[in-house]
Amino acid sequence: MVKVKELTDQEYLYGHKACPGCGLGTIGRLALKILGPRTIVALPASCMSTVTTQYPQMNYSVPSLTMAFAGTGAVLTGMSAGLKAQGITDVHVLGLAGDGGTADIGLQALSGAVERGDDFIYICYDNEAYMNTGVQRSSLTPIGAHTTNSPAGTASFGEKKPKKNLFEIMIAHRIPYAATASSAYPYDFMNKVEKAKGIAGPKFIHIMCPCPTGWGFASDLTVEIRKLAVETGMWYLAEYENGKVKMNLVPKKMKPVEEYLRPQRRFRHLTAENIKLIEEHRDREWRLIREKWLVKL
Amino acid sequence: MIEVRWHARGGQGGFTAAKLLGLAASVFGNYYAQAFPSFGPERRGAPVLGFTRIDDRPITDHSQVYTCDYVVVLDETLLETVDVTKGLKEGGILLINTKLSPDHFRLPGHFRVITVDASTIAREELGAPIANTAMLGALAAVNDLIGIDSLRRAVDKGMPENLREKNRKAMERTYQVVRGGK
Amino acid sequence: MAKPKIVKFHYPESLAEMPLGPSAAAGILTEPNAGWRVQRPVMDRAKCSKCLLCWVLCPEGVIDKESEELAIDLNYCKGCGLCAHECPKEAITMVGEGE
Amino acid sequence: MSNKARSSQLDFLNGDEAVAYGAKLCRPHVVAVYPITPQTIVVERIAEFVANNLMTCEYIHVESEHSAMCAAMGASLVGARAFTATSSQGLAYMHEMLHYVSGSRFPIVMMNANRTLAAPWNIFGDQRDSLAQRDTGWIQVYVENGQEALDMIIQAYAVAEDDRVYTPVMVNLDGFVNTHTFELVAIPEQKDVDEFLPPFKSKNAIDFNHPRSFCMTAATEWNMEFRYQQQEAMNQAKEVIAEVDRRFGDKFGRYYGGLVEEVRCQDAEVVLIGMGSVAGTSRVVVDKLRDKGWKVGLLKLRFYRPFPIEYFKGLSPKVKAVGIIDRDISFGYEGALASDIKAALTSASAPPKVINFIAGIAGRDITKENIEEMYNKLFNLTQGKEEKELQFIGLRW
Repeated sequence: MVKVKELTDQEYLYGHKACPGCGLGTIGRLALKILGPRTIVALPASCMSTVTTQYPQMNYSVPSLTMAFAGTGAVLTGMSAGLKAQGITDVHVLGLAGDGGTADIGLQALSGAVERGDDFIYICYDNEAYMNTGVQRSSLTPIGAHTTNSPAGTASFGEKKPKKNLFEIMIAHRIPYAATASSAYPYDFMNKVEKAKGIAGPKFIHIMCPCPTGWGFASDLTVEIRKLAVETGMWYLAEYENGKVKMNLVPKKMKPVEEYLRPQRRFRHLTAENIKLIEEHRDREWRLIREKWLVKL
Repeated sequence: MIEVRWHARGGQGGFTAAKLLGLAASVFGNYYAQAFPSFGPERRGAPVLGFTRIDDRPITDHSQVYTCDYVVVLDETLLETVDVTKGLKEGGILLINTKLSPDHFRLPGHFRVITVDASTIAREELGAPIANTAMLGALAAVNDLIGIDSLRRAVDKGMPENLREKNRKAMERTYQVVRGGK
Repeated sequence: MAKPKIVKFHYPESLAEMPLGPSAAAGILTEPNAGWRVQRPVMDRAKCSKCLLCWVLCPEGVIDKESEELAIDLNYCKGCGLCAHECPKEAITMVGEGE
Repeated sequence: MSNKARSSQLDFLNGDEAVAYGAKLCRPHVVAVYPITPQTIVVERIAEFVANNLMTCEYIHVESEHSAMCAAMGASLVGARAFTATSSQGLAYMHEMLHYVSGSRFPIVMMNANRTLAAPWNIFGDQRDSLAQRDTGWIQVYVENGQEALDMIIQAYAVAEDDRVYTPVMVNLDGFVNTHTFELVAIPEQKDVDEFLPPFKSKNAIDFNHPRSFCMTAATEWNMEFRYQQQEAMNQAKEVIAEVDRRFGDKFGRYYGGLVEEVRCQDAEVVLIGMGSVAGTSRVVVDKLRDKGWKVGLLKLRFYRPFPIEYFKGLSPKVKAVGIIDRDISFGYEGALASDIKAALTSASAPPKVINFIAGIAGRDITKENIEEMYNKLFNLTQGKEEKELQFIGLRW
């Protein structure tokens, strides 16, 4: 278990240009504190790569690679194979990609890499839209969210499709380790990175990364919003290992989704009826979770 | 330069024979060779072609074979649908795997027809009527460039262990039959 | 302060000085982000229980865990206010820039 | 291959197999390939080498060509020598990554089996696929047969990994006509290739003692300088290509002439220019016409990029007419090769007349008669007769 006292004060990601309050800074920092300096980071075209590599300012002090949008999984494969072929060990190959780069354009490369059992850790920091290019919807944009290409309007209440479930897609690959996380629960996240560190083969962590700019909330509410997501059941913390799923935190009493939606401008257009639809969707998802993974409840 | 065209159906080893001939001529003979199949989706049973070029100088020509000195037909049923004599040069040799005698084949053109029952020999030696290496033996008997010895070594190099001995036997039998009959 | 420092970067002045392709030394900081701030955090060490939650959550990593007063690297603090909002002891208050 | 090549093992291989042997001899650490006709035999043969301990490398079953190049890049980033191979639709699918790899200066070697691009769908050979990648910053060499394919894989690494170059190389061979045609091939000894091509010590790879960020964003203030740097490297490659060819010839007994090979051009009045296997067929016709006293020559253009403009600048004024064989067509204008060559010819002392022959599209055979017909048309030009500047050869009507 990770203890904050033991964590290095060394910052392997520092001085980046992300928006104030953005979650990706915390996620990048904490992951690298656990994995250490012998880590190679692959970043597809995304917020993370754009804000950390503006020649000559390089904010990662570990080797990093800005990768083509669709190829994160494949480049991780190449890296781990290249290291293995040269007998270079004790190096962590880390992919840090956004929701679109992982669940849309990069899903095929990720699926290939996981199916091959290549050795890497893949962290998807999920800000629920293509934020780097100005908030366009991705397959991980939640129902009812306004984005610039799934806008609210007289005939639209924003994004119509529910969030694609990456965690279950990884489970379907029988991946050695997968987890969902949130940096509102930093120790849970760091423990998961710590666990992934010790497992061979592909490891996947899907972490919620609220975006003040794209979701529309004040920069100091990032952590609070993430907490609300978990407390209202709109996001959950779980792990998959050896064929079994373990829920890390199940809210005793689900808060109404409205509490999570209200502070975010992207949901402000929703009517009570829309919110009811989103709440029904949440409840259905949790019934499924209970049936599949929480048999005893 | 001599050019050989092999007529067979997909799966009958037509191109394998074309390749073994080239292998024999170049690696085990003192010539240069080229071998290529009629390109296209190899479907079992469909008529396919194989080509071999042999010369005493490096072969740089990469166009198709349009005229040939030898035509080898592995499956006589092809004669009903395919004009096997197309492009066969004057004085060339048409080698057909059949029980019938040469004069049975009334084909226009000035070339010699030689027949040999390679299928039966193949069935006896290999347990299956795969007549490709048997026809190689027949071809060795009617040309003076590629001898049976280099073909034997080509079979050893180009075929899997368990097939070498049987194929060599079949090849040698047809070689003797055609040599005897010449 | 164990934080990475800004360095004076020597820009290549000819083809010969160019790196081999688009790559550059990692961890090079050439300019502060301070200009982004409209407010900045001020620590009240009396209230602070040194739980270090602020240090963990900070998206910029500007809080110096090793220093007694948990000094903040004002070159790179963007004044997002997250630390103040999350501090369980309300030991951090955001102060307008320039006050 | 005039003499039977020194100290090497002779075998009867097709072009794909020759490439597989070439790759094996270069001891790549990582091979990331996605199968596509007619490159598949390369993929299969290398897999057999690995499965029988004849080759030790990490063999990756990528799920697409785009990922093949991404994986190769990832390997090169960590200092591993990487090999990949593709064709036609696969090469097109990699397009984005070709720019990416050359822009980041990773010396990856890739074989491309030249095959036409759909639609209409077709698996046979022409050069539309690689010519469409002209500006992706890859060195492109076109080979005539299996021996040259094998040799150029080895030379490609020597060129790509040279300090003055650090640019990826694409070795093109004609689909089926090369990839599936068996020919006598001398397979060099491993120790000779090890001496010729030392282990890869990348200057453009990660080093934990001096960590770097790669393929980073270069904003407008700096991006152009990186492009200029790339152009310089490509120009220096011309010298390196010639050096490597000489060194290769001294070692293995086979010289290919560097950027171009002239065939009987000394006093030629008309010259045909072609890339790949068509050059082989043309040699036969050149010899035949020369025997009849015709002053014909052939220029085998081996490297399309970097483009041998110096050759055309110095073209002898004796050459009155030039025929350019394009196995492609840039719709709305002419063959891509012709555009480059015609532009280069404007700087010749006495620019010759030109005919651009479009031939060999999607596997259409370029026969010896077609070649002879082209030479006849070039002579028509020298005798003042009319000849259209762009002609499709071998059309049905």
